[in-house]
Amino acid sequence: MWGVIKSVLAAFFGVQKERQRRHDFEHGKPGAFILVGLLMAVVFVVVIAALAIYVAG
Amino acid sequence: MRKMLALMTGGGTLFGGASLAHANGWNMPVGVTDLSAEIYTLHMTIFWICVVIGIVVFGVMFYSLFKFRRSKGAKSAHFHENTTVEVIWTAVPLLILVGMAVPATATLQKMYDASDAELDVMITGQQWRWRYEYLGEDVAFNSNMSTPRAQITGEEERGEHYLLEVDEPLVLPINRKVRFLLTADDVIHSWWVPDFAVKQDTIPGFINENWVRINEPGIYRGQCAELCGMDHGFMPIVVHAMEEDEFDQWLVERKEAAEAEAMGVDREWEMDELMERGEQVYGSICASCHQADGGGSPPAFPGLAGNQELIDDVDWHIDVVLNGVSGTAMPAFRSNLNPVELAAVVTYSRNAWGNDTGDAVQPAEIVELLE
Amino acid sequence: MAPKLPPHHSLQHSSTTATAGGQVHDDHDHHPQPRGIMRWLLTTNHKEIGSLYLIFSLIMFFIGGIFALVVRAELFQPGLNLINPEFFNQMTTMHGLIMVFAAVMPAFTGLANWMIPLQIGAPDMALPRLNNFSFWLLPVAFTLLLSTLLMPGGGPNFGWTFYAPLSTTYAPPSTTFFILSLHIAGVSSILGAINIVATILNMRAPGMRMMDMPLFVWTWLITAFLLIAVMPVLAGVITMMLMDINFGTSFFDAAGGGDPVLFQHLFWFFGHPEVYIMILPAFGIVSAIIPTFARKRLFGYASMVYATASIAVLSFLVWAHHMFVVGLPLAATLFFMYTTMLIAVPTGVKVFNWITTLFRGSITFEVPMLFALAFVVLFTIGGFSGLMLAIAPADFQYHDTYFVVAHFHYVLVPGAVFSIMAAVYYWLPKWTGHYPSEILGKWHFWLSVIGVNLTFFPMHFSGLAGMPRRIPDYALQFADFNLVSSLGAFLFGFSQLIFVWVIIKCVRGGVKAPAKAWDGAEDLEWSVPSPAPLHTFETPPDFKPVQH
Amino acid sequence: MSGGSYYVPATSKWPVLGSLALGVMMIGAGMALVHGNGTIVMSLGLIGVLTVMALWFRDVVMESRQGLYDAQMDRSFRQGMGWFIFSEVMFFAAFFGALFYIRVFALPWLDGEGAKGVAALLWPDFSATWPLMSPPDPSVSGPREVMNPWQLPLVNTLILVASSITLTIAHEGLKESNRTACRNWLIATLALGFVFVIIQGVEYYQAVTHYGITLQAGIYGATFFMLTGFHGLHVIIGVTILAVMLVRILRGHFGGHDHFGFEASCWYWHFVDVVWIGLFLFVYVF
Repeated sequence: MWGVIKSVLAAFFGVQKERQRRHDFEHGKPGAFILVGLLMAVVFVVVIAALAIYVAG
Repeated sequence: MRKMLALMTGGGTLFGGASLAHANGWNMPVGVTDLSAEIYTLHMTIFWICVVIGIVVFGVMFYSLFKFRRSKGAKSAHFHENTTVEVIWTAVPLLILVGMAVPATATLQKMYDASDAELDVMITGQQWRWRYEYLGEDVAFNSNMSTPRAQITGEEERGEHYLLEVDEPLVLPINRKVRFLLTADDVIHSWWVPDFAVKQDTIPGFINENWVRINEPGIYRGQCAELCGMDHGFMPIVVHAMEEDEFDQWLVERKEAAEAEAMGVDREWEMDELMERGEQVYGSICASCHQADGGGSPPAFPGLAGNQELIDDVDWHIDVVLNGVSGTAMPAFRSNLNPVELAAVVTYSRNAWGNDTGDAVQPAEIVELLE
Repeated sequence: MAPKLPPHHSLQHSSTTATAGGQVHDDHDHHPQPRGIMRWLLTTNHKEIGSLYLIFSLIMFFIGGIFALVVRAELFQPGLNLINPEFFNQMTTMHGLIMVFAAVMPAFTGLANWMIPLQIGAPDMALPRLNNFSFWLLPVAFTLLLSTLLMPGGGPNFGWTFYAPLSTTYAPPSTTFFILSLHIAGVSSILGAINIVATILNMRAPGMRMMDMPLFVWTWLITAFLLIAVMPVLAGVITMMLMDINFGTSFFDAAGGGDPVLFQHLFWFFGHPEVYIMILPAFGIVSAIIPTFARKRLFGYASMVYATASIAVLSFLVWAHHMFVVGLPLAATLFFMYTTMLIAVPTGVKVFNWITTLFRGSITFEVPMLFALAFVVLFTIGGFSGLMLAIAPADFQYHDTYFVVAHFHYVLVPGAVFSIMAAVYYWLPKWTGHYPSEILGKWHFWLSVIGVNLTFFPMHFSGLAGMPRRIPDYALQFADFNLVSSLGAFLFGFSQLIFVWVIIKCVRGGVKAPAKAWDGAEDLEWSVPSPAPLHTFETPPDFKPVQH
Repeated sequence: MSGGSYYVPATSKWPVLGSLALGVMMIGAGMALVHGNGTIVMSLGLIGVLTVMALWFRDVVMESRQGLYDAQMDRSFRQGMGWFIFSEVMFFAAFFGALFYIRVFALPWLDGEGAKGVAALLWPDFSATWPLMSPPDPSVSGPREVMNPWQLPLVNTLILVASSITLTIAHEGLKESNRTACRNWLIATLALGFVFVIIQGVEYYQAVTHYGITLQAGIYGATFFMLTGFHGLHVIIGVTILAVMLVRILRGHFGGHDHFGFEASCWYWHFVDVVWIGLFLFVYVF
């Protein structure tokens, strides 16, 4: 699980080691990556929104 | 950091050319408020960041294009993918962006703080003019473009402030925080004066707030910035910023004039008086759609000259002017014009261009209808 | 009555000989094609439909271009000289609508139709009949749209963004027809996109994994996803307009409890992904051309894919940066400013990747490469002004001025349009079997580059100096900039005639191209003969992935 | 991936005829709305669209019956249908988005609450409620009364949920090649769908005549009718699709493993069901 999260984070950042990427694409389940990706996208939105609301006071 | 910003701003002035920084320039004006200057600094900072990145990136690119031409015998290398390089070129832009976001956020917070204003001005966008109301002061007027038609069609030489001049400018004091309440009667307009760095859409049915504290007296010009129909290009904004005491005096005079006109409501007006005032009102309010010769531009804007419905039915005519026609571009003028202006403009359009009904509508009649 | 089956060709029995590349040499087993116009009306072949899309978009490019030239002619000097403001507004609106929906989008779809099956080794699109339907909806939609110009009260005059209530209560009667034509175009886009997604996910040659696909395919996969997600939102919002106009609903009218700004939120929720729909395939094209002519593999294939996906995800979170001056609450402005600024990161990654690909390559400058290189430079300039626009306080000054006009034209003309031209020059040998004329192509390129920059660069200055967009006449201090812009526009417009000449000439003959027309090209399409026969990859090719 | 026999139809006249018919229909609709005289043209177009669809699907069914489609083709259809339903979801999302925006932001602002509350200056007498009984401008008359969610809407909810269950049973029957069970449960589903449409019609009648809910009754009426109306349209389409499936079952189409047409209509029906749950919650209950 942690590995999936790390890979999704790497994808968000856009940089991933070639070996890890190949490992993910050959052994990972696409469903897990998509699910974690969606969750992380929601987390991302919430974080930015929270930041904006906090700054706006 | 501060030093760097100052340097960049200095460079910006060089770039724009010091003398060009204002009206005739190539660049955003520094403007006459603290916020407009802050925005100018933000603008120049991000501009120079882009220039530096551009020089580096395009430098590498054109170096490569020059150096690694096949015609010069370049053989292609086979490297690809390098995690370190990729992390750097992702992280560095991210840091630059955070560096930009911090001052931008600070400026935004100031822009959004319209509290503690000393004067409230309601700005209403209409097709195609601005209406200014000094809230609590009983002073309100419309501001129309005053550039003559003949200049636009090129029959007359164009003046210095071609398309950027109005019959009645908005008058504001300097050194006071003025809050704007912006709305619209028909479609969305946008009130923009570059020297104040104020651009705010006026949304029909809603109110937006903005504010300004002007540092220097002067005449500042802007234009409607949101497409609002046929004459979108012809609804300029002119602000006359005065010393504070001068402004107070102006406000007193305006109030007295408004009272004087209100007094005129009760008396009987002569036909000639009504026609004269009516022509004036018609020219500034109605002519943009119904045309100066009353011909209109059908089907959107019906002609008034020889319009049988209008000639036959004075009550209908008054109702249309007062209440507008829903679902069309004809707005209600009941709260935008005073009874004298309403009576005069109805009288004028009933007697001009050969309509010759002979009806003289009195302001008192209108007052009755408005109640 | 015995059911009459539609004609079909059965592939199981075709005695074809596949070569190493997997292409098919003979198609003697296919049913006779209808001839003449019927061939084009009834076709289900991805190459023919691709050609139809491309020809259609070229025609629309000229129609939209003529509208732009009318606008530029009026703006050549101050004053109302040629047309009245009402017609001016119709011209700006139609120019935008036609260029976005009828020129750029169909051009990319046409390229997708031609090239995706060839690049993934598929015999055709996944749903060939639906493909033909998607195309033939377009002429219907845009004939209807153009006909509104002749209707009483004139055509749409409220800008391509058609903000309510200017586009509802205050719009000409033809607006209902405008909405209906946009509905048809929307159906076409959605069906086309569904087809492309199904093709890419389902029709790849055996052995081709997702991360083996050429970037043009990847970018189109993501684009198609965006299309499916946002075109229905456009359909929804124009339906609300239709109801407000014809049935007295009050979606965009505060009097009944609605909000004009709601229109803008919905429109830009569609509109922002839409602008990426017009640029992501361009990224794919450039990522194919630069490695070919630098004779070096793309520096970071995987990071290109990630960056494209990031841009797509972010595109759903930034819509209100088009609306900074409508009076958003502060928190909303901050949110959209932050997310918008973030887009610069993946976009930067792309540019860095292209440039690192050039570094230590073995570079030649054929016409497609010239267009691709101009794309990189000029698109990046558009990206810079985009970054400036993302800074919300500064945007208060830039918004709705010619600075914005300059920005999005830099992204769309030397961006999207140049990439389409690059693609045409790049793949013409594959389509026609002949190389396009190098000399004419270079004339076309240089005149276009000069024209584009003359037209759009001065707009940065006129915008910063305070010229609002969409005005038919302007104050005197903007005269010089506008003069230059108009001259540039006519230069750019007329130099496109060279493009047409090049294409016609290339279709009729020229230097014969081999299967692999460019010596640095790697993808599957270069394994079939030039010109590509009508049917390719009926037997799937044996795909050998490059080790990434 | 492919066995090398992907079916590529040669030529077809349906696409071009379909787009022409759709164009005629749209022109007719525009004429009807703008000039009030396009109903005949629109009807002709609609008939054209329906005819083309019928003939086009007939071709597809016959090709399928002939065994021209392989597993890869099946995947193309599945993905096509899946993404089509996703696009429909986004269409409804636009209307739900409008509803939420109005309720969460626009109305409170007009009433003087929140970041843009200064708008209340224009509407001094307005107070935001949901359902919105009195719109900001008194000249727009709001509804007199609103639906009680626990009467007809609840009945309709139960009906639609039940229909999803019966359809699932029918599907299970088909998977086990029990055609009779499939047929019977499919008929039950159809009946439920039909009753739903009738009840929705009754509800509309009540809404307009007794409650004063119309399209013109402010934003409540607009969102109510647009959301339930488009949903109702989808139910009618769904019922039509299921009716076609019933005919195909009766004709002995579909096998235990080979019935994507049936499965696709199940997907569609479940989608319509899920949208209704959203409607029930956010249009009627809350």
